[in-house]
Amino acid sequence: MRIGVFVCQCGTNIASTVDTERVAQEVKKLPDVVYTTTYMYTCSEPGQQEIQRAIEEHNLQGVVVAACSPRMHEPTFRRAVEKAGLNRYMFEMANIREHVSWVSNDREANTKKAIELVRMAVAKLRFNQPLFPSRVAINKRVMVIGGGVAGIQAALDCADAGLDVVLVERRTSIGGKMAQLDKTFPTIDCSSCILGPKMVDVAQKENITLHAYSEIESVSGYVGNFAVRVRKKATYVDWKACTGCGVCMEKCPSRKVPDEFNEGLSFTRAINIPFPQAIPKKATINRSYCIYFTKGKCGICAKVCPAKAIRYDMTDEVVTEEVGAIIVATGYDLFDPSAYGEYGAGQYRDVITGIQYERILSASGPFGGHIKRPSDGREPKDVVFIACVGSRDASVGRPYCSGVCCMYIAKQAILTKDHIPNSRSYVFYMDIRSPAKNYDEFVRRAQEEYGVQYIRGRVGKIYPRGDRLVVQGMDTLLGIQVEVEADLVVLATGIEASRGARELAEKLHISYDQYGFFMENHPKLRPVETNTAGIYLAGVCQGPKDIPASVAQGSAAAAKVLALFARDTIETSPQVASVTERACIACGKCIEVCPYGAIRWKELKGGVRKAEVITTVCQGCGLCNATCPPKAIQLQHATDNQILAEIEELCA
Amino acid sequence: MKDNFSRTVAYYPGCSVEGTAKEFDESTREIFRVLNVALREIPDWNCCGSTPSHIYDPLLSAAISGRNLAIAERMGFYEVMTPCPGCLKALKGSIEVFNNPLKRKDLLNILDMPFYGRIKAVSVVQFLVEDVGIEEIERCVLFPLEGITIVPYYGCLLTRPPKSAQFDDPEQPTSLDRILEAIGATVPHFPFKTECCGATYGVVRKDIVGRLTGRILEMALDLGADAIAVACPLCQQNLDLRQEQIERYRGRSFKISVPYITQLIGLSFGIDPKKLGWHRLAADPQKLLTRFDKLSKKRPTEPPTIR
Amino acid sequence: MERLRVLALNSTYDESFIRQVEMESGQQISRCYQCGNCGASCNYTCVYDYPVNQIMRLIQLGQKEVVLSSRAIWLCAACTACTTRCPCNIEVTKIMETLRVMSLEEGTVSLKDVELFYKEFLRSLKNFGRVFEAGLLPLVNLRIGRPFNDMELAPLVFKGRKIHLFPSFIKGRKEISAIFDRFESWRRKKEDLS
Amino acid sequence: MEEREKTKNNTEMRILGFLCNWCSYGGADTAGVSRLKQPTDLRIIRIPCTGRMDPLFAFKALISGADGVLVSGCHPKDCHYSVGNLYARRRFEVLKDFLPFLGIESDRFHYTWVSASEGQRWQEVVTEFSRRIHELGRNPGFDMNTNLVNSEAR
Amino acid sequence: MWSEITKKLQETVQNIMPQVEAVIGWERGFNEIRIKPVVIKKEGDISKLVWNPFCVQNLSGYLVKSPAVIPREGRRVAICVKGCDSRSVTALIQEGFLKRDQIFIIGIPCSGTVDWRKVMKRLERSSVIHRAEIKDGRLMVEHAEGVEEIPLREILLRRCLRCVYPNPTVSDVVIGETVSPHIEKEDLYKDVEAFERKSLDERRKFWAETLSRCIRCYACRNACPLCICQDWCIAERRDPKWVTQKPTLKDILLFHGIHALHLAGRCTECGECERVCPMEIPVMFIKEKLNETTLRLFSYEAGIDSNLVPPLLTFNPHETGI
Repeated sequence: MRIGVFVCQCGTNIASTVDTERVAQEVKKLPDVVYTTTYMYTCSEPGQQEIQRAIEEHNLQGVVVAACSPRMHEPTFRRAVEKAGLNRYMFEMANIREHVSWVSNDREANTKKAIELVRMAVAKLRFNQPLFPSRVAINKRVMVIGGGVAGIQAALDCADAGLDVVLVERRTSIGGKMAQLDKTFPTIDCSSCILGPKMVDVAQKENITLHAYSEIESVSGYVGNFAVRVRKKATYVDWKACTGCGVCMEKCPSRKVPDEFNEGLSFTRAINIPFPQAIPKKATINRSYCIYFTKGKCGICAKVCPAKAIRYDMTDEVVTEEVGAIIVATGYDLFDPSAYGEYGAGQYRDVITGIQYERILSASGPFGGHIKRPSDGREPKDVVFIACVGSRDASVGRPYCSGVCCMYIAKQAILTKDHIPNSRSYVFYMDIRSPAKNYDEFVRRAQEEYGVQYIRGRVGKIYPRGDRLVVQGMDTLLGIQVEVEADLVVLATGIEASRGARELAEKLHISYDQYGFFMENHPKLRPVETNTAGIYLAGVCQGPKDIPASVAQGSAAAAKVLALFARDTIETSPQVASVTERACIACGKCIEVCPYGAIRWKELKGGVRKAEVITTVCQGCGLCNATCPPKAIQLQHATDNQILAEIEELCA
Repeated sequence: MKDNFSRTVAYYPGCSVEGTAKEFDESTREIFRVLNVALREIPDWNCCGSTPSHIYDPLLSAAISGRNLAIAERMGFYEVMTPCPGCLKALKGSIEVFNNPLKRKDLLNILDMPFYGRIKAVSVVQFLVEDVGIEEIERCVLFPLEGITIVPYYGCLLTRPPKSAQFDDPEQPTSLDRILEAIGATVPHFPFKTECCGATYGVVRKDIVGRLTGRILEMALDLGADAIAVACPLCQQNLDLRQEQIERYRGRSFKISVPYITQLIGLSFGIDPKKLGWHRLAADPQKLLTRFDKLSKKRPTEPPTIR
Repeated sequence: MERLRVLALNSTYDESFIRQVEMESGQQISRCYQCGNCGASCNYTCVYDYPVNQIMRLIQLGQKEVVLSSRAIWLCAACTACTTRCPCNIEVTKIMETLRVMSLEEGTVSLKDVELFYKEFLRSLKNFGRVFEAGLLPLVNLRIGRPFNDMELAPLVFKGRKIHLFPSFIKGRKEISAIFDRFESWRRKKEDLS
Repeated sequence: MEEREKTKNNTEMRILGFLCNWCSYGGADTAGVSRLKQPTDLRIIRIPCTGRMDPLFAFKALISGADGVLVSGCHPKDCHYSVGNLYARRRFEVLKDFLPFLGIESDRFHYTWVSASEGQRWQEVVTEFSRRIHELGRNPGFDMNTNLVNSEAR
Repeated sequence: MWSEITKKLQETVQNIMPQVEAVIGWERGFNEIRIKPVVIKKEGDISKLVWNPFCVQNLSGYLVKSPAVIPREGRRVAICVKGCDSRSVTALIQEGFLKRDQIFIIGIPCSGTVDWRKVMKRLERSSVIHRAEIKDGRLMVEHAEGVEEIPLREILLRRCLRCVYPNPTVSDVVIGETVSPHIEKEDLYKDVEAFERKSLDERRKFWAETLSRCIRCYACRNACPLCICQDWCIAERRDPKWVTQKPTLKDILLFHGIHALHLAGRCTECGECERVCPMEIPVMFIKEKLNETTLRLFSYEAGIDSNLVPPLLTFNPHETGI
């Protein structure tokens, strides 16, 4: 084999701690290596042309580039060698940047390490074979998991482009957290006024199938052809018949059901429609409060329902949806402030969370849009907001910034002044994070126009004095303790990963970070892709962000799906397992361990059985290869010979 | 000595119970007799070293406290119980130094006694909750403190800092609340459960203690409490012995009884108040005791049995 | 102690001080991001010359002299509210204790009566094995020039016969003074080495 | 830091790393991107999944003169191929138990889980493993290349 | 007593002969202590069958390796098994190489088989054996130079001295009385444990010395009923090339490593590998270590329950500590 080696300097990223010239000289001495050179930026256009020129000039049959991580530029260079007529798999990369030049300043050791890594790449390359992809048809339906604003945006964009969309929502209505908000920053426009039409759109689009009150059971398949089993939980109401008239809810005798939509500030009924703008606007029975289910008799809703839609004998139903791509937009949950014993959340009724305050502010909320204290219904005069409750706090395992609290506190303080002009608001904060368009101006307005008192420092303790609460904090700018007597305290609880996010990630085979947020493929360049082809992310499930960013990501994910579906077939990677039939001893161990069911028996003449790989199903993990005793099944591009060559190059 | 007790525990009284906190020691011994736990006082124990030795050098403090632990280990104990949270901190500090590989050798050289660091130190309250159990306390109650409102005051060190206390919630502890409920008292939520009383500043900075202890007393009074239950000799000293000083400082009359939790438990067990040292309290508890006599009816259940 | 007017950072920054505090306390000073929760939680902030968060800031800036001669470190009652609530998991109480130890070693204790009390306490401990409250308190009061401090408590104390009139000795008091002696010689050895 | 200075002066050890493409290789990249300094002894081989890792690769490396073999994959339940690492950890555990029977220190083989976001964890893993191998020193091996026919060893 | 069992064995075979295509058993070899395998296909040959403590071979390998007797659809084969052999049969069923209903298992409880090499060593000068008889736990050998009497325990195979499954764990018919194991189960790996108490250097030295005797004849591999790769064993292949043919210790060790690790969680300790080794290398000892490991880590023993999956071909997501 005629091999060319290109050692990249990556400007000074590599060259400053690796003697790239020496690397090139040393590997020139290797057998089969006929050409070596160094280059300033090998990934640049001229850099790639240099490779192509060398392939032609020196009649190269294989190319090694020693540069950055193959996770970064392997596709780039593969395309480059392919343009010069080589098979793209006749190419190897040695990672001498992320694994060498950036992790040590010892130039001597780095250079030695780089030489060895190139030698290993050359050793592997000698065993490389040209590989050719195959193609499979794409099922051009898309599933969106999560019906918050990000999921709604993604679903609508896909549907507008003419795709069939399956939208799966865990709760009984779509809308997500945004539906619970009163107004949105920094424009103070009404949340349900801007979200409502989009929700209605979802209901009206014929090519959107909505599964509300449903959860993902399991996911199988691969990009282009997923099969998702969806559990439709029993609502005990036939939604096809239900007209959403609300008579059942009116007559239901079980009246002490904490209203989840109102964050427990009011009660709803055992049979209910979560909120007036709900989509779908259908009733659901809450089994644990329903008298029929807890006591065995009642049945009032069944009697009064004009549509005769009540079905007490309903059970969960599992449906299988076949789709070609999945957008995950499962949103988030809010931090439970009871971790802060010193704030007395749960202890004092007038210490509430930010989302509870949203409901109080909302005209459809528990107090009809009048600000009242949950304890005695009195209108508060002094309202204290505490920032970073469950954000930027390592002691409760949430060291990250939630990114939205500074803004929503400012908004809520402004709204408080709007509602109660003679009120005073105080904000305890550590830093104000308001970097987006018109955000900082908004916070300034809260202070300048609305007279909100911003006090820089955390709060140490909240305790009652009479029917008021004393907030004991610190003004670090003055260096003295501050006490504020408040009627209402709002804890700006931070964002945390949705409960159940980890389980879903495991079903989807996507990664999540230590806090449970899903991992994007690349934090900057592939922000809505996951590591699993055909699965995309939108909204807060990927990390804390506000509404504009969530909507943008929803559209971005939709664009990715449309790009994928723009073709009728997709290339499947040829890096799959392949069986040398004569060596197969038909022990069946590969079939037993394959996580994808991608290996099956093939009957030959005379009843002889051999293992056979279904190449479009195989995902290339290589578990079969490691398991096969006679190594008859080999994972292409990571064969035993290739790995052994790397080991031997280093150990011999 | 014949051992009729269901279990035994090493007991470290601490200097303050020899003086100002004598009733804590007396009542502790009394109730553990009823609860069937034998207290084995560490023979010839010495002062834990307290803050002064710790500030002088933590290693000195560890050695001084270590002597008590070493004696208890020699007696074959794996757990030592102390009423005083200050002593508890010192004893735990000694074990912490022992567990620090950089300091262990120096500690053992200075201590110059066999010490294996396998012993654990707990407070009386922790022992009551975790080893004896609330249910067992409830079972021994003969005269429930019905109709009597008591607020629990935990002080700083009983549950804090969480890393070394390893007991209850640091901000909203409930162990004393649960004990008080078990003995029949009415227990309102007390917001100043763990707020500092002013500690040793009673001697040199009366203004500090006046402010801090003052607001604790006021909060208790505002909640309609008949008594404040405490579990720390220093807190008790500030809340009880200095109550008149604080009344003068705040210009408000308190006259609220501040007994130790063990004295209250003993009362509910039907033990003579005198044996429990109620007469030693500075703020006259007579009002409380009279109320108790009037309200409490003997529980018709079987008396605590000696198993 | 007068508040600082201008902080000449290059000439006063003492990195070895930061390292020493970190080593002795086992805490990482740079973790503090100045949220002020320690100061907000501390019941003594109003009497400190520097609130706890500023003490932390002064350590971050290597201000050894200011920190070790501050009143705050001696007014700290070690109630651990700061430690319990610190969002950065810093054991602030340990840092304050470390500062007191260092201040004693450097001879920069700002509250002389506290130092006196500690000395008397240790003397009592070394001599008797236990601490003798009845002897200790009046003695301290005498030394700080307030002989009648707390005198009004005496009848209350004697009502409950709370304080012994005579010090109680323990049998092993020789062991205790031996511990003190061994400690002192260990300390001398350590100083000789450094 | 001092630790690394020390090891730097010694001869480098032969350490092989087998990293799964999805998590740990990414984690090592993340460590690089964050410029987290590490000892230089390790040479990384990229494999698709720890499930691809035949324990015999490690076995062969260790009897061929490698001083240490480090395998790292996705955290359990987080495998890109869902279960590859769950098979792998059983196989690695068996190998780890087997090596000392032949006289090879168990510590020369180590397997762990590092996700793509855990750059710092990767730095810790590499630093600790390299330290351990330096502590163990050269793998004495079996005079591996002795030609038995000529040596009349029998 | 052996002749009685032999007689019963022949009777049993007589009865089942119409149902099976072949019977795999043992017959006398070139002398009385050398027994060899035999395949009976017609009634006239039944009298060849014998049973006695010289029947050392584990015949189960033939069921998967010998095309002439591999059972398949419409062809049922009977096989004689000792306790240890029966575990191999179970393991082969477990891994899908055999179907239970295609084999007829004749189980024979076994109190230990004789290592002929140990006998020959006792006879020293003479190698011509006229007659051998086992009685009351002693072997009497008449040979050219006279008569030798040896206690049976001293000439049993190592595998038999540590046998805990002397009775067949799976069978269609059992011939002979149940016998009790030689050792308690908890003592099974005491040799392994004792070896592991030696220093690493000593262990390394032991294997370096012991394995340097290996001539890579692959007899151990060929005798193993569960080594199913046969011609495709990677120890001899060039693609993929795992092992070179160079006569170095590294390559010998690699071969034995492959052999052992491929059997991890599968080996039934029949000891055939060790029995057939011409260089008397304790080959099974390596596998004993791996069996000790899998027993400790996964509470698994191969060839006991045909419904279980071998531990390295499955996983448990909740496994902690590994």
